[in-house]
Amino acid sequence: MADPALETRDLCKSFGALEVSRGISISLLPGEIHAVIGPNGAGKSTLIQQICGVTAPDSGSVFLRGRDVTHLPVESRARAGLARTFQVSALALDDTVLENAVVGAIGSSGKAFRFFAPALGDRELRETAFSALERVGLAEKANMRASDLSHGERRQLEVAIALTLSPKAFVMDEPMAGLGAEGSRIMTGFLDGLRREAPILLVEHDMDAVFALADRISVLVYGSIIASGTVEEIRNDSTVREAYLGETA
Amino acid sequence: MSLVLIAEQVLNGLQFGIMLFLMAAGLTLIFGVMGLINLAHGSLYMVGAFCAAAVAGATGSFLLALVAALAGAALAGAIVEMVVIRRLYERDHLDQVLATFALILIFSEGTRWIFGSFPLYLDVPSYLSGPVTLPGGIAYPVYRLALIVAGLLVALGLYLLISRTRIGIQIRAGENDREMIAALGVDIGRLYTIVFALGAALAGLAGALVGAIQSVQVGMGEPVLILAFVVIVIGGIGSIRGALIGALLVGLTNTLGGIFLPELMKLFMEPSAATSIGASLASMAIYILMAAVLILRPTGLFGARA
Amino acid sequence: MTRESILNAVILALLVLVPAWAVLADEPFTITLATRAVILALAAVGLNIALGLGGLVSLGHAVFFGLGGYAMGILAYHVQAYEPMFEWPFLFEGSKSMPAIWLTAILVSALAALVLGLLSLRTSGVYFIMITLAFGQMFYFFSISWSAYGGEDGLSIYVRNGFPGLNTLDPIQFYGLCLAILVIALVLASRLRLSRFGLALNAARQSPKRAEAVGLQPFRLRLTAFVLSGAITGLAGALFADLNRFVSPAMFSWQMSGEIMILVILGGVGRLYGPVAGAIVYVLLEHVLGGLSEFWHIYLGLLLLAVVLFVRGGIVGALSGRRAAHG
Amino acid sequence: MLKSLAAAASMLAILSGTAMAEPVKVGMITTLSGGGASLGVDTRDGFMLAVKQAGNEDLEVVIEDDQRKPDIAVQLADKMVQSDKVDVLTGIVWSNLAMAVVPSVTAQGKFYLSTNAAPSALAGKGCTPNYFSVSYQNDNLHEAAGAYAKDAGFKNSFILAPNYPAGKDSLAGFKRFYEGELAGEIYTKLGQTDYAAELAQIRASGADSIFFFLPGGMGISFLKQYADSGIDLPVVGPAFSFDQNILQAVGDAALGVKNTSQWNKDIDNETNKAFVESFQAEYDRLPSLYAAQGFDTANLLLSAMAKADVSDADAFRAALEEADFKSVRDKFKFGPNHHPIQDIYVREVVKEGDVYTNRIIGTALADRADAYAEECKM
Repeated sequence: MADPALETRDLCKSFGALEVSRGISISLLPGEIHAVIGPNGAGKSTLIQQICGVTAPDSGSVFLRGRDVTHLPVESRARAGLARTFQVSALALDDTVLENAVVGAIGSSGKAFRFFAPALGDRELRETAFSALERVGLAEKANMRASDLSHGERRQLEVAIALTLSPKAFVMDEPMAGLGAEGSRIMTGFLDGLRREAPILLVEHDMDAVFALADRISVLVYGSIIASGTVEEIRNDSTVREAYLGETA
Repeated sequence: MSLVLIAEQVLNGLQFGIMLFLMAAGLTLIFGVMGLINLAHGSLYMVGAFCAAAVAGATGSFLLALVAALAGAALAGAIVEMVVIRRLYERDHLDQVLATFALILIFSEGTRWIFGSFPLYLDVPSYLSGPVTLPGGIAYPVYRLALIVAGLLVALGLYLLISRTRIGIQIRAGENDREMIAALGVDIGRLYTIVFALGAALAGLAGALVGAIQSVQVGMGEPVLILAFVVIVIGGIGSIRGALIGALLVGLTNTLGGIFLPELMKLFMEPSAATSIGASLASMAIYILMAAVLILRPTGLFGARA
Repeated sequence: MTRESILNAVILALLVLVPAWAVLADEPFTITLATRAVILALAAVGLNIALGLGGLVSLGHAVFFGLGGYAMGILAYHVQAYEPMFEWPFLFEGSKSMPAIWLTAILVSALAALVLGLLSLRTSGVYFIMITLAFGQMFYFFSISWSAYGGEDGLSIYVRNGFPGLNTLDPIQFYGLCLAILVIALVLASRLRLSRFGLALNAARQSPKRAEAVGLQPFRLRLTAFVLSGAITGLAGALFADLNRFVSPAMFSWQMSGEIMILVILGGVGRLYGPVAGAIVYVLLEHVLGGLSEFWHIYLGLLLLAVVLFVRGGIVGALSGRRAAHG
Repeated sequence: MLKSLAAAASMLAILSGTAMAEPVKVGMITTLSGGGASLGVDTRDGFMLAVKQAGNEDLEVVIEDDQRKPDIAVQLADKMVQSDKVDVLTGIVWSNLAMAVVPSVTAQGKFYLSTNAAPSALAGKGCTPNYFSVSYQNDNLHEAAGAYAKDAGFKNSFILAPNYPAGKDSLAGFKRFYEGELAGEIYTKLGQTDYAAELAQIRASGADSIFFFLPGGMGISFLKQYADSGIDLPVVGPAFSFDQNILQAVGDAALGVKNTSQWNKDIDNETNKAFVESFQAEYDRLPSLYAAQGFDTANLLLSAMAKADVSDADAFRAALEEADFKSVRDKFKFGPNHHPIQDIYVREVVKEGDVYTNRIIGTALADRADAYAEECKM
């Protein structure tokens, strides 16, 4: 078995009396899409925050390509190749599509403290940014303002920015949210191809998308992974049906 | 330095802190509920003092003067909220800062235009004037004791208002989740006006109470405003409890620092240099306190959010 | 050429032509006013880096303005009074040379910005506004009570400091010097906003989460912006002190911070020439309204209110017709 | 009648080209807006009253508001010198503003007549020929308070002032003539409004008297809180906290307090009586010290104009030095450093009808010059 691109070991986190992560161990293998599903309040957001470094776990560790990154800040994990997209689009809406992508390239280059030469005139940055935009199909709209993009296009731009990091693993927080049926279909096709770039840890509510995309699914309920397996295994798992699918079906 | 003197100074620090609390409570409430930073809060303090002085001058009644201060400041607050402030809730802090800075200019010069450049007269009522002897032989002005009591009563009233009444529930809801109060069917516009007027009334009351032992003049509000900011930063924005603790801390630091730092300096240097340098240090003491709190707790002692 | 760049050209042309006219018409006071506008504009250009680009609403920039002023005042005072500033480790008598004074002003205010930034950038939003305001007061009170350099009386420097090859006592030559510095600062600021740092800072302002998620460090970016911003405002302070041949704690006052901020917002936050337009208009208003009524602050207040409520993007925004204020 | 005479005189002067035809332009920079405006307003009103009464059409006055900001004051001075081309400047209330303006305008050959601020730096080493203080030297009233404390037999005074240069000069001035012990010496924060802590210290100190210098709102606050503290000691201070424009705001708390001033409305001479009456008639309020100083300054200027051309700086300066005008003070002459030599009185705050005011109860220092005159080389 290949080494996991991303792995958590026994993550525990509580806010006061509320235990939001109870020993979560989860792995993401190269080339796969691993979906994490669960009802609202199950602790999915907190899990993502611990993986990305926004919140520190009380105990347990996070490994990126076998390296312990538990004590690294967000930006160091990002530079190490952990690419995240946001649930609520966090783009710089006043800026152009290209500028948004270039910022990603600046971040991954680790050389933000250059004060004089225009960033858009830097060949390397432009190439990184354009290639990312091309891969998501936004190259033609490079000079549009991000605020003028459609909802789906903004999601694509999110991914493009993540791509500028030459990611080793993606962490995606509900990329289908607010897209509508047609948009979800396009995004599903897009993510399907993206797994070749880097494996994706996908947190998603849209079950059609999850079942269409995921190689493995983990079910998170009250801070614990109650089941983990292939799509078929999860569909047939009685505990899952009881705890989760039963409610939504 | 005798124990009596120290006890008296602690009382002075408390009294100063309580008055700061009245200012800071309104500011922090307004920020907590509406997310607005209001530089013109000091102007409402001034409005309260001027209303009180005008009414006391006309009627001779201190109680009526206090009522006038509350009403005048609340009214000024409500008007300002409806005409200007409510256009600012959706704006960023920068616009709020500039607009309320503009309000300071208008209030200050407007007051001077109406009342003239000369300070107004407002005095302690005869039944509260003079000193009283406390246990331990401390001779302490009755009026300052009354200020402490009045301030504590207001703090208690504020606590009851927020924890027990319908408006209080709405205020707490507003602090936690602005969308939710709309969903609860609360008239947000009205709630905001009420909260702003309440904050203004507290500031106006502080202005009137303090105006009786200080000078009622244009520009009296801004130094207090900045101290109230320090209080809020220390206590944590949005927290009434934080405002109370912060205000008392600032009051005590300011008062005791002014006394003891020069004395402390005298241990190291000759007296006249010591008083001067000690006084300089004392004037910076509360800011150093603020910096220390920030290093330990960037969101203040009781601040929930950044 | 966009309307904004035409407007910028007009502003620059005004800054050259009006003083030129003043020399011909023998109106030296117009030059003084123009110098004041240019120096205040420089201070605001500094603030605009923190405010417009970094989103840091600093109500304490008077700290840097004042430090720049006192850098000039103290260095020149020691020469004027024939009292060496220090004798150990080497004899230093102070300085009456503008380049040395400017360098000191820049270094001192950058250092102060670093320390204050380290403390206050731990917070954001309203906390940041209040904290910068409070630290400003701290400097103000300290300067008032520090009697070695005049305390509240301030320091008078009888003769304007010198610049190699120029007669700085000649109003138009001093003006030219200030204008040159402003232009250099504008060029640097325009390069800065397009640089890697500028784009990164801009992203950190609009979306700090995003900036972190792509490997940027918002805190460091902001701190750097704050230091650069403070350094430029500090330089402006040194020039301002030289214009007045005087420095006092008033330069540290919170009203001063408010005024610098007004210049930026009046002109247009985040616009390259916003601070310049703001400073020109403010100095004109001060001069014209001040002559009309002793209650002119009321009119100034109403005008500011109108700008905030109805003219978003400030003067440059309104005249250039472009909505977004950044980029 | 008087006015038409003056007009006729100036017509004549123009025709005959005599010295009197030389017009003089005065620039008045004073505080007319913001916190300290009442002092500037009185200065201006006193000055302009004298100008109006003189009806001299050769005298033109430009008035500007300095907002109590030094940089604005400097800018206005530049404007007046460069653009209005004034010959004489006057009007500044505050020492720090005067220090910002006076050295540079006198260096440019203009005259400066101070209506109030007279910092020690301009009286001693930094004195200049074109600078005249018509009011006093800043230390004078504090010195007089010290002299009064000595005469009154105070042995253990508690003294306090704000922690800024004028405050330090004040305590130094007091100590120059005071001979007793000090029960305490405190520097308060400038702009401080709560004096509870200081009052507690005073109470605990065993002092037999208090001297304080707390100008403006600070003094109002201090006196009200003092009255309420139950401490009952003799209080003495310079006139600033007991002046006509703030006494009404202090009220009863000030009654009986001794303060020192070189002027009061009951100084018994014709000029002063006429001044007080006409000021009240014109502005419907009692004149303050600042109004009196403004009035004297204008009359000094007018007296010099009658004797010399302003364009002949040496002659004009000599004319100013003579101080040949009718002062509202009993005695007025300039010392060698262009600061007054005059009597300084002790006043007591009293109530006349509904109005709080002062009356003179004695002379603290007679023919007082100042402590810095010897250092002045000119």
